Amino acid sequence: MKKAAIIGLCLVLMWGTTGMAMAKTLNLGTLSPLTGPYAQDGTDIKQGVQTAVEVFGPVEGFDKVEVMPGDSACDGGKATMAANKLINSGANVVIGAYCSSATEPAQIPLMEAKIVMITPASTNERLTQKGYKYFFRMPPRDDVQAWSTVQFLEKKLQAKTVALIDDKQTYTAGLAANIKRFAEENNLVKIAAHEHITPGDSDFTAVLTKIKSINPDAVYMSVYQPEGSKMIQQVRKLGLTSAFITEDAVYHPKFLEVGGPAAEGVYLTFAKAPDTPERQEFEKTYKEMWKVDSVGSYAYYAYDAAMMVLAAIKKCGTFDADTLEKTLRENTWQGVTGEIKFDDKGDRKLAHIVWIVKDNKFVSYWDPLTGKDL
Amino acid sequence: MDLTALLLQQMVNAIFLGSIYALIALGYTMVYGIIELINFAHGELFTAGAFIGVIVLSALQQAGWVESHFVLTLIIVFGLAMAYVAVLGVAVEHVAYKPLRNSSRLSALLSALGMSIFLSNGMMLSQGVSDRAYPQVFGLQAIEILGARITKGQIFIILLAIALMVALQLFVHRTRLGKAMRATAQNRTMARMLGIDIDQTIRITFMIGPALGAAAGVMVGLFYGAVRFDMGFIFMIKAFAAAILGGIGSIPGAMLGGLIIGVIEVGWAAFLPSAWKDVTTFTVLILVLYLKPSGLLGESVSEVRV
Amino acid sequence: MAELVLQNVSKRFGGLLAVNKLDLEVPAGRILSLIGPNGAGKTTVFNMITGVYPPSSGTIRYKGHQLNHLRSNRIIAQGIARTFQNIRLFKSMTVLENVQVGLHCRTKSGAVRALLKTPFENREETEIIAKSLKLLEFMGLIEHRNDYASNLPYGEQRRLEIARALATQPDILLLDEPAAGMNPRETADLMDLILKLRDTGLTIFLVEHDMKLVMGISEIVTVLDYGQKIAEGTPREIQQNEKVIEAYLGTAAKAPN
Amino acid sequence: MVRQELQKLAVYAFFLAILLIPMLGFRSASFEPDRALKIWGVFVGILILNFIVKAVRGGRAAVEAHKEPWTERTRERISRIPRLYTIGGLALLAAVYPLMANNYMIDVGITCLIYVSLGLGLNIVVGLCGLLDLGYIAFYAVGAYTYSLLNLTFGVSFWAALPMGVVLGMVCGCIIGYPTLKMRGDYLAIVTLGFGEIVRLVLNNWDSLTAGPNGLFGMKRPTLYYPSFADGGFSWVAYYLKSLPALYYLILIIVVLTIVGVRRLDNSRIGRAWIAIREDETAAELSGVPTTWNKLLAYALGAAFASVAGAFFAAKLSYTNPNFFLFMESCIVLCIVVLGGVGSIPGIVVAGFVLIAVPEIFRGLENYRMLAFGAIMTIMMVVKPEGLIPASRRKRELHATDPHPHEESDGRDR
Repeated sequence: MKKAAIIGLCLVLMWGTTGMAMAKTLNLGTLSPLTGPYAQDGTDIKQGVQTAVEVFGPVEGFDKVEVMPGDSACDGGKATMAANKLINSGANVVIGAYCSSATEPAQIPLMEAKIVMITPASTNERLTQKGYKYFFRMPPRDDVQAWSTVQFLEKKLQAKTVALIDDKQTYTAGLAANIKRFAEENNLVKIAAHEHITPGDSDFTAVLTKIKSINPDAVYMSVYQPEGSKMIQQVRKLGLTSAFITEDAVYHPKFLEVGGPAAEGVYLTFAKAPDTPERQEFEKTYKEMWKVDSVGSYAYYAYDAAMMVLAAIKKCGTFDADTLEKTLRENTWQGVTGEIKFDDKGDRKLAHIVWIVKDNKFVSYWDPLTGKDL
Repeated sequence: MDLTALLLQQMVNAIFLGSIYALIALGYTMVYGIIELINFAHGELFTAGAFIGVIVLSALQQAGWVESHFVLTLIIVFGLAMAYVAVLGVAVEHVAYKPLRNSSRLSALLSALGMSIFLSNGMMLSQGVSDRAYPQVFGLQAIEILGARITKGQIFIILLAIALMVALQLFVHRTRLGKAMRATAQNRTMARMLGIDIDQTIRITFMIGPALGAAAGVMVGLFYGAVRFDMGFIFMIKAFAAAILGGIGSIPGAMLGGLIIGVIEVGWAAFLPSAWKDVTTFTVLILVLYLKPSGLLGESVSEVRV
Repeated sequence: MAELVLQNVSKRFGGLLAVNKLDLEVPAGRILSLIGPNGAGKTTVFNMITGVYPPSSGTIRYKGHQLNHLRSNRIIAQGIARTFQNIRLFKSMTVLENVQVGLHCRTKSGAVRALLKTPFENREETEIIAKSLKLLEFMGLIEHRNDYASNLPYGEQRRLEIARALATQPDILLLDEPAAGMNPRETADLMDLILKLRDTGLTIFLVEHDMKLVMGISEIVTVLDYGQKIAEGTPREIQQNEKVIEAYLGTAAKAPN
Repeated sequence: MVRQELQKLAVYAFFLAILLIPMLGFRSASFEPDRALKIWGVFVGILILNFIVKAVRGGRAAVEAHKEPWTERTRERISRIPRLYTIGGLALLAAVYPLMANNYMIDVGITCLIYVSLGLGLNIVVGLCGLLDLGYIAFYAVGAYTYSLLNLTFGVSFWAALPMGVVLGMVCGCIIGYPTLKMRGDYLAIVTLGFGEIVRLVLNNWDSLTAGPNGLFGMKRPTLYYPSFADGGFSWVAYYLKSLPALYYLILIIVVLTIVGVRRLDNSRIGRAWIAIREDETAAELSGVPTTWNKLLAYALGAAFASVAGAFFAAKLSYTNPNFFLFMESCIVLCIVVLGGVGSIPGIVVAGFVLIAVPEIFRGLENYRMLAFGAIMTIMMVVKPEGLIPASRRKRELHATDPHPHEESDGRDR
């Protein structure tokens, strides 16, 4: 440590003598929707990264670490603009974006500029299938999550019939399609209905009544949190008795707050998050820093991504994309969302576990990898 | 669930949704009737009503009033929400529409659109981007009739909606102010000559229409359980469609239009591919306007005067 | 030969019979006036001729072609032009452009030609401008060619409306109360203009209240009352017709003010 | 007088307090009045300032009344600069812009230009023909998806797909135009809004064709072909316009062509017919203008321009998604047209840059951006409803086309 400090000092002095004495800054760019309907999750991502920078402290070789927030607005055009802005203002690593439909076009300029990009939220499979070397993904892909869900339906719930509800957005429709695919492949679970709702809508009674008349063993609710919270209340009011399973976009404290007693007994798939001291530490710091009562789910991934990047840069000493990419890929990192290890495509080997809402809390329930209760 | 129960349940769903659309549509229709302007900010006024509702209701819930004075709590919640939005409606009219009363339709429409964006973002900044939970004072229990379930909250909301609509009809037809409103809607110049204070009448319209929207906002919150700054948009489009379907400017038309849009939506989602629900709503709207351009109950446009 | 023939034409608005079984012939090259008390259905006759709405029954023929269900622009293209009781100019367009619009039905260039600016379009546009300027010269409006129509004084707006109607190169010109709101001097000018137009071979069909104008220039006068034709003849005959005097005096006597 | 004003001030302040304090004070169940009071204070401050300005000006009003407002003066000053210099200067600036700007600025420039070309297209429908269209973005989507699908399934190049997109856009324009021909302005607004939503929903729901909400990815960039004489033979080599400056020049050319096109239409027989329809539809019909046909034409041509912009957008991003074509986008394009000044080409160019680039500059303010956007729109309409640069009709010099009138002219020649 001391040695490194001396070397660092020497370096600074050297630059100083050659007249290039400027503060060396490490720029962490973020891309997330800071405006529009997804601004909550987008802000969580930005704040997660900022928390990480605060917690990690100084990085050797750099005088300071700066976070450059970029607003993708969940829109392709704006996302590329924001990505180009980050490139031009000297971002060294970019964490983002949120919506797959913003991540996909933003990938192009960032990959061309050779900047490592880590998404804390986008799960569309196509993102990592294009052979981009510098692209990494923190959350599990759609198909991984769908696989976990189907395992749960088959093995734990032993459901024979399932109804799917999605709101026809990139993420939610992708999940539903994958569940349908897995279910059709092994033929144990029958898809009894596949219904769609409109994002932003409030009334889902028609579709839910339709499902009630079919009376499936389970219903998979592939929506975002706002619709999910409203839907689950209508489910209870209509007296629908099927088991309800939903995904990580609903895993949000707001779901408990809005859903209240109606949310009890809902199953959710979400990354396995070991209850480590680091995690508690993070939650505490985050709540203090941003004066909030709860931590949004994407803040965890964003925090982990930033912490991992900072650790990797510390390890390899540079943000050069080729070196950084190798370092990220070849090592195993520990984060608040569990162990981080990337495959050659940039996906994490991370499985979801099933959670249940119990006494207005998310409680871990079942592990699809082991098939055991938790 | 047998077929009767299913049909009955869907009917309940449709009537419930339809009466909310109808209440919002009334605001559009009244304003349009009187100043021939689509009040784009109406959706935001509706959302503002829902927010005031949740603010008041949460405060009263904390004070324990929901248990002790249930009816009084509801009266206060609806009353304050409607009063607040009535003031907001007049303010919007004063700032954004009044100066434009004699300029082109397009500028008035753009001004309304700007107001809508402003209010929506103002609410986002003041009330946060995520949704706010509405205290569920009616609980989740439901009454079962022939296999169809209807909650106490739903019954209350439908009855209240009907009561408000009846009250509006009485107001418009029986009171001096209401008659002045109708006269102004028919012919503004003539009304002015008869000594009706046009500004006053327009102001009243901008109080009543948005206040009804605010009531609908509180109803939406009470039943669906959450409000969010951008929820006005979808309701706005549907209510807008309802108002035009029924014949814009016609109060019974707005009620009928609201119900029809509710039935179409629920009916389509219930028995046909639900992804195409909104496509159907808009297609029906376009067809109705094509076949009967004045809407279902609208006065047919009189022969062109040259 | 009669150019424009109305046979047994009626128009009903809901319960109101605005025009009742009207027979009318407008001979070529003449000045014909349609007069009658307010609400007698004069403008309705014009509206039916120009296709604003179709007659409820009866036929309207022009040079042997039936006009009943043609769209207005087709009727105009056949050679019937009209002006309006309350002036309807294109206010944000210049005087020249107002006249140019009148030439629309006599020209052919479409959007593609306009986009590519083909020689044909160029030639036609030059022609349109030349013709329009000539017409403005004729109407004494050339000085105002670049003014916005809304900025013209009242009398000139009337003239511009006639100029726009003339630009459609009609054989018959329908003038709906052209002297309304004019002072005696302006009316005298208008009479000169109408006579001058007639001399070029144009048929003029007038709806007018100003009796001095009507009696001064008309060759045939038709009188309508409650949608029915009550008299027809030369100005002199009309002035002495009992029924006409009764219709006018009767309504005048009944009118409260 | 002063007392009246003061009274008014007090009433406003009171109502503002009623409006602001509940909304701003209760973010959660507890009451936090600080923020509410601060913002209320700002508003009241503005009101008081306004009052003072009025009071001070009151005395001077009589003196200043005859003075022209500054906008008039600036416009006059600008109009004194020869047009050639203005246009030439702007063209030069536009041409050298990518050489001076970084990629981000170029990207913003491209986005501005896309919106300018959309605004110009909508200008035909709203500005010239006076038909209120709230679903214009649908044609943009049609262009984007036509290119994407043709390129991904059949490998059709950008240039070949462009005319097909234009034709399809025009067909869609007529489909939406036809049922709306008889409708009044406000009904038109809701029908076009509905149509715009229908197009987006169809794109979102027709999974087998459009990949639904997944969007389409991997379209080729537009190409330029240049001859190659390598290996002794002759062949055309494709050069992909991949870099942002190249794409910038492409959209710049599209915009310039659009401006030329719209200008030519504006000054043509068709353009005059449109304005006549906008001013008075019945009078236009009775002056021999086939209104139905011309309205359809306006829809079709407006759609064609949007379709070109859409194809470019898809090619530039190499990605499309139904979510790019929300109602809000239609609103923004409409705002460009109206804020710029209905029917005014320079106005639309300026408004396009103001509405797209200025919010980009203030991106740091994030959420306040849209708040200001809404407020400015309303204020603008109240204060200056004719737009930034109001349209003015073309003036003719007499000597250019002297008709040589002669005495016996009868005014009607055939």
